[in-house]
Amino acid sequence: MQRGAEMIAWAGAGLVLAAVTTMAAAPAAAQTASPVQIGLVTFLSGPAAGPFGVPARNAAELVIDAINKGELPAPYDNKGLAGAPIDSFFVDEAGPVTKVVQDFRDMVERRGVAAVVGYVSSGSCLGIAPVAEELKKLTVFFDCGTPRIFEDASYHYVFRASSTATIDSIGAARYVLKEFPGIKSYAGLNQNYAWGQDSWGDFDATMQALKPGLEVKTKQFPKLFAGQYSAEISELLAARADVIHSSFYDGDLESFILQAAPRGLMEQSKLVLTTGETIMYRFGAKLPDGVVLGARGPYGPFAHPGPLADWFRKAFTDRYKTPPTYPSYQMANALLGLKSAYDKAGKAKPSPTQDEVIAAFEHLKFQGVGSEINMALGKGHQAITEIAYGKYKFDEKTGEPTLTDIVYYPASCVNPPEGVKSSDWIKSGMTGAKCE
Amino acid sequence: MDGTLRALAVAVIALAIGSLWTPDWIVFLATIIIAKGLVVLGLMVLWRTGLVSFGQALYYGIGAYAVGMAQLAFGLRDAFLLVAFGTVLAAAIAVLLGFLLARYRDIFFAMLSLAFSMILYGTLVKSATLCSTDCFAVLPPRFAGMAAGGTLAKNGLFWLTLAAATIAVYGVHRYLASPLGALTTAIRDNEIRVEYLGYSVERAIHIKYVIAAALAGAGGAIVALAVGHIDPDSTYWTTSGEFVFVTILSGAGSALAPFVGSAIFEALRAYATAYAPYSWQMILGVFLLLLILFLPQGVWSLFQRRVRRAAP
Amino acid sequence: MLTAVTILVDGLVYSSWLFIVAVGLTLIFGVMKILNVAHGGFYSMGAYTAAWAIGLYFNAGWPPAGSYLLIAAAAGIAGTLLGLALERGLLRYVYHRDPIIIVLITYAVFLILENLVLQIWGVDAYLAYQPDTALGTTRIAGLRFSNYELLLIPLAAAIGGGLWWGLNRTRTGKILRAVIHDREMSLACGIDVSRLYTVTFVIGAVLGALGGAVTAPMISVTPGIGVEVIVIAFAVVVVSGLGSIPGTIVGALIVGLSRAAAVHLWPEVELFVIYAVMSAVLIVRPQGLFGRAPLRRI
Amino acid sequence: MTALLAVHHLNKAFGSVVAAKDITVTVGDGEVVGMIGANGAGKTTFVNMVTGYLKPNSGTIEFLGRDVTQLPPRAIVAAGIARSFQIPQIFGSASVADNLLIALGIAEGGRLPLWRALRSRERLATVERVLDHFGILAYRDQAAGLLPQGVRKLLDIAMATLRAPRLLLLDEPTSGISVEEKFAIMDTIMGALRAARCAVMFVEHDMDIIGRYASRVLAFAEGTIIAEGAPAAVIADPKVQRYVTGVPEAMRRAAAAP
Repeated sequence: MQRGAEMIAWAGAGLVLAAVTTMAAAPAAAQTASPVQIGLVTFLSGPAAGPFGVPARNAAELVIDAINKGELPAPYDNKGLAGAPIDSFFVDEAGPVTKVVQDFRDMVERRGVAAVVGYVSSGSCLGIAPVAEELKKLTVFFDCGTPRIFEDASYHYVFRASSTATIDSIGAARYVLKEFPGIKSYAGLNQNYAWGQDSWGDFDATMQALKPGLEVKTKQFPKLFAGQYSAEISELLAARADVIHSSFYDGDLESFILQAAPRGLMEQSKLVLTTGETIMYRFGAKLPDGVVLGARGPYGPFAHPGPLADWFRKAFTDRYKTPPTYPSYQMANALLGLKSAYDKAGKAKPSPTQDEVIAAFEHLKFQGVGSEINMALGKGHQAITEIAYGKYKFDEKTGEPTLTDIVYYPASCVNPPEGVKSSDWIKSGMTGAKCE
Repeated sequence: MDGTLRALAVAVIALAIGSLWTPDWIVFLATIIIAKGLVVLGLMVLWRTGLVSFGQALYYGIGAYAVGMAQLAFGLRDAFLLVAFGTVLAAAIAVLLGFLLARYRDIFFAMLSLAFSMILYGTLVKSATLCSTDCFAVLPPRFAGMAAGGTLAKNGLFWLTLAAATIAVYGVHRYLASPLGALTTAIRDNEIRVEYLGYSVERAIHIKYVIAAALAGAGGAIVALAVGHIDPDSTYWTTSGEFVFVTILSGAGSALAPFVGSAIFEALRAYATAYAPYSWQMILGVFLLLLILFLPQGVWSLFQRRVRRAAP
Repeated sequence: MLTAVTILVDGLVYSSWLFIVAVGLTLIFGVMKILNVAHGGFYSMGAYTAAWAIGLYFNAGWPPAGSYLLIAAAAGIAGTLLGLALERGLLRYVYHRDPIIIVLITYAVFLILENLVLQIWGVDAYLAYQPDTALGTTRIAGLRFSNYELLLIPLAAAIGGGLWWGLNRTRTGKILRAVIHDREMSLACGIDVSRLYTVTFVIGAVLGALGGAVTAPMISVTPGIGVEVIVIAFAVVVVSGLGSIPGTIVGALIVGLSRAAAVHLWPEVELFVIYAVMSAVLIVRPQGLFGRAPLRRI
Repeated sequence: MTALLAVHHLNKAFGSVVAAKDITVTVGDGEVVGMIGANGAGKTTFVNMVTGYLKPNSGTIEFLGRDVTQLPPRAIVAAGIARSFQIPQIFGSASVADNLLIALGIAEGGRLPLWRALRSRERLATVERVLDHFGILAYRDQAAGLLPQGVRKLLDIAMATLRAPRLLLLDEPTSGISVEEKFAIMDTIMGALRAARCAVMFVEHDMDIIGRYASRVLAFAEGTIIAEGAPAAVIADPKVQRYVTGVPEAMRRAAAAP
């Protein structure tokens, strides 16, 4: 016992020494300017891997290969980041925030990456942002939605190349009121955590702001990954709301539709799925026509055609045998934003420093896959994009899932002006929104 | 001064000084390891009594949220005070719940504590004021009034954690050697005899429960300060499960065991998730299985030269 | 009125589901005094096997009727294989260990099974909706309910009845009850407990897999479904007083109805109503509803 | 002689089974009382009620003039009544010495100091002395769980005596012990207790042991006391022979002859 205890003590001391020596090597890794090492973080395991993590990882592989080979269409047809090839690796986002932060520190301080691109969960993003600032490391978020990141704080090293989740809700509300002007009531079904609560909150507030006096029949908040929604569906059937809003995604969304469709919920109420695009290819005929789908931005079927978008869709489908969904687009755009910043800074002088890249990234307007991305908010660190919604239509003849009545809302129509919090902007009736 | 305490002294000094030349990410990792070790130390005290709590995340979470709320409510920034607050709050709540839980044994104790932690989880996820699952940021702490900067920012929290761990280990070590501490295994063996020797088993368990809770609260508070972010996951049952896992892994051999176990676990998970993202669960499972089958007294028994007289 | 009816129907459906998922746990605990966390693994294995088999079946274009047999078959095969492997290969070597340690052993097995699922079927969700949709719906109080879900009620009743019959009318069952009642005594009477344990564990495993297989058509089968189920099943079993099958029926009803009531009347608490009920019951009856406090012979 | 224990009209029923019917007993200081009776006659129930393991349905138990009827076991122990068990209640995973150390730790004042170490030189000395009294010093370092039955019994009783009780109830101290050892063990026990100078009530089936050690005998049958008095008289009582010993006088004498 005694001896054993001392062994531990020495082991502990040894660990520290070992650590010190390992550190001797670490900075060396950080110094090497080319190639540019990038850490990519997304869900590789757990329920979120299927719908978000893996599509994003595939997109990253595809785009990084193309960047290194210089195969991207203009304006990205030059090789690498400011000429330097990208050397990247993946890290699993699954696990509590503690672990996610641990991994981030490991990437930055031990592996000495030049930049980190990733994060699906808003929890991760809110946890990482301060750490990125503390460690002074360029970090680009690609999918997480909460507007709080740049509204509650301002960051020098953190960027987000996709819009906040606010535009999903505002867009959904605008679309609903435009397409179904006669509605008297609506209801909500959202997962019981920040994502679901915020999505509903923004949608509800926008509806009340745009058309006061609409009745809220019921708002259901089942547990995340509950899987069983028969009781909620009964409640929604009984409520007979004209419109049902849901920010469900992945397995929960699929389970809900499987359980709701046969019970005729969609015949009785218009269903609005803010992230529905991710499942339309998987569901085909199982998804009733007329369901309103969104893609958290001008992505997937909403992407504006063009050399870049067409290349991405084709290359992705050829390589992974399934069309890209919005997380793929968001990841691609995060990387393209990084490339644009590097190239812009690189024009001034070769192999730019991190601060030069950041300076170039701020307030950057760049061509993203599907639409233009404008780093307009959060002192030039938060992107704004347009948002689009459409109605699902399964084409019996071709067996192709398609969208009808697609409406685009420009960024200025669904994003608050700089310095205004999304929630306040919505309450104020979205003053100054330019929708034409 | 016996071996455990000598080992404690050596380890603490080595780590405290060594950390000056250690890269941040290792210091951070060490902070997390020791903080979680504190939680496990508490579970170890309960486990010696034959009690396993599947809800210790309740107090881990309370410690963490105590830090966040103390910062919001009374602008408390001092690391020491924040950790103390988390510890005391956890202990206070344990004193209350203890009156109830001290009456329960084995699986009922485990499940009732689990239920309590899950109720807290539910309320936290539900509460917009605590920003539900994602917005609770913790401000960087101050140390004795000094705004954290330079070495202090880097090592201050680690040193604080070391200090907390030192106190905890010393305390638990002395406690286990005391008459009341001896009641841990005694109660597991035979409650009736304890009652007929004239001591209240409920009271003994209540005390152990509070000790465990206080340690969990301290651990939670430190982790919150280190990570700078709080979310309800810290109160979810899987978090409790992880702590139980580490308790078994460590073994109840010594008050130092939990920290060794915690270090091994974090290392194991770090590598498993980094290099086998699709099969880290399996690796953990297999590891736990082998451990239980071939190392029933936990990794600590590897370090024990003398086999204890009465093997439980 | 409408709400009352829907609460009743939803509650019964959910209770039946809970019973089907939890009864295997009860059986194993009742006989072997093992709280089997791996039950969650049986559940997801059953769900994936069924979903995968159903997928193949309907791609082959065969009539829906057969798919129900397929569900049962999938559960039977998956459960038997897992149960046998686990009991024969692992558990029988650790029966002498501290019950809590056995819980952890099954927890380790659960982790491994969860991952096995991932290895075999990948991260993408599986859909096996056909058996559900094929049955159509029924109108109750003006609301359409899925017949498949309604059928869970008779199914649960059948399983409960079957177990009752098995335990009270068959020879093995009577022996089992003897073991449940007094293990030492039955050992003394020369009952081959080891064989009984294998039988019991396999039945329990099959019931666990059945829970998953039956659920598969209602949900999108994704990684991690076992985690969510296991705690809920535990709650039911603990509320019922551990190891009592009538208790499990009552426990499932209480939990199921209170959740349905919460969804319709007070959605905010749905998240933790199950645990609230559980603590309430345990506070009032520390041994659970049907549990007996052990009086130690001195 | 002052009444140490005074039990009045004690009744206890488990459902329809009457385990104690109107039991009234007084025990004086330093008395050694034997309790006989067939299995299920109510001896252990009586012991359990006096030591607080069971609560009587009616009746009172006074110890040193204080009503202890409703007290929990630990309070009764604190009041000065200790007991041993038919099935020895010991800390199986601890060593014999540690068993006594723990008992001693508790015995020294109900509330335990958190910081003073249990394993002190003085306590170890006391423990060894007690072990020596009970003649089990040789087993000091063995795990209690692995002891032979006789030693368990002695350890169980030794732990009960550590708190210097005024009254000690022994539930079948010699059950499960071979006939050869019985007397030796009883001698040890009684020797040790005489040193401890406390009254003893012990349950016993062996009439010879009763005859040898008890100064007074209570004969139980169907939950009530059917005879009470000096051993010889009680054993000779025909009622007792019918209900308890079940052996004719002659045979008993023959058996008793050395």
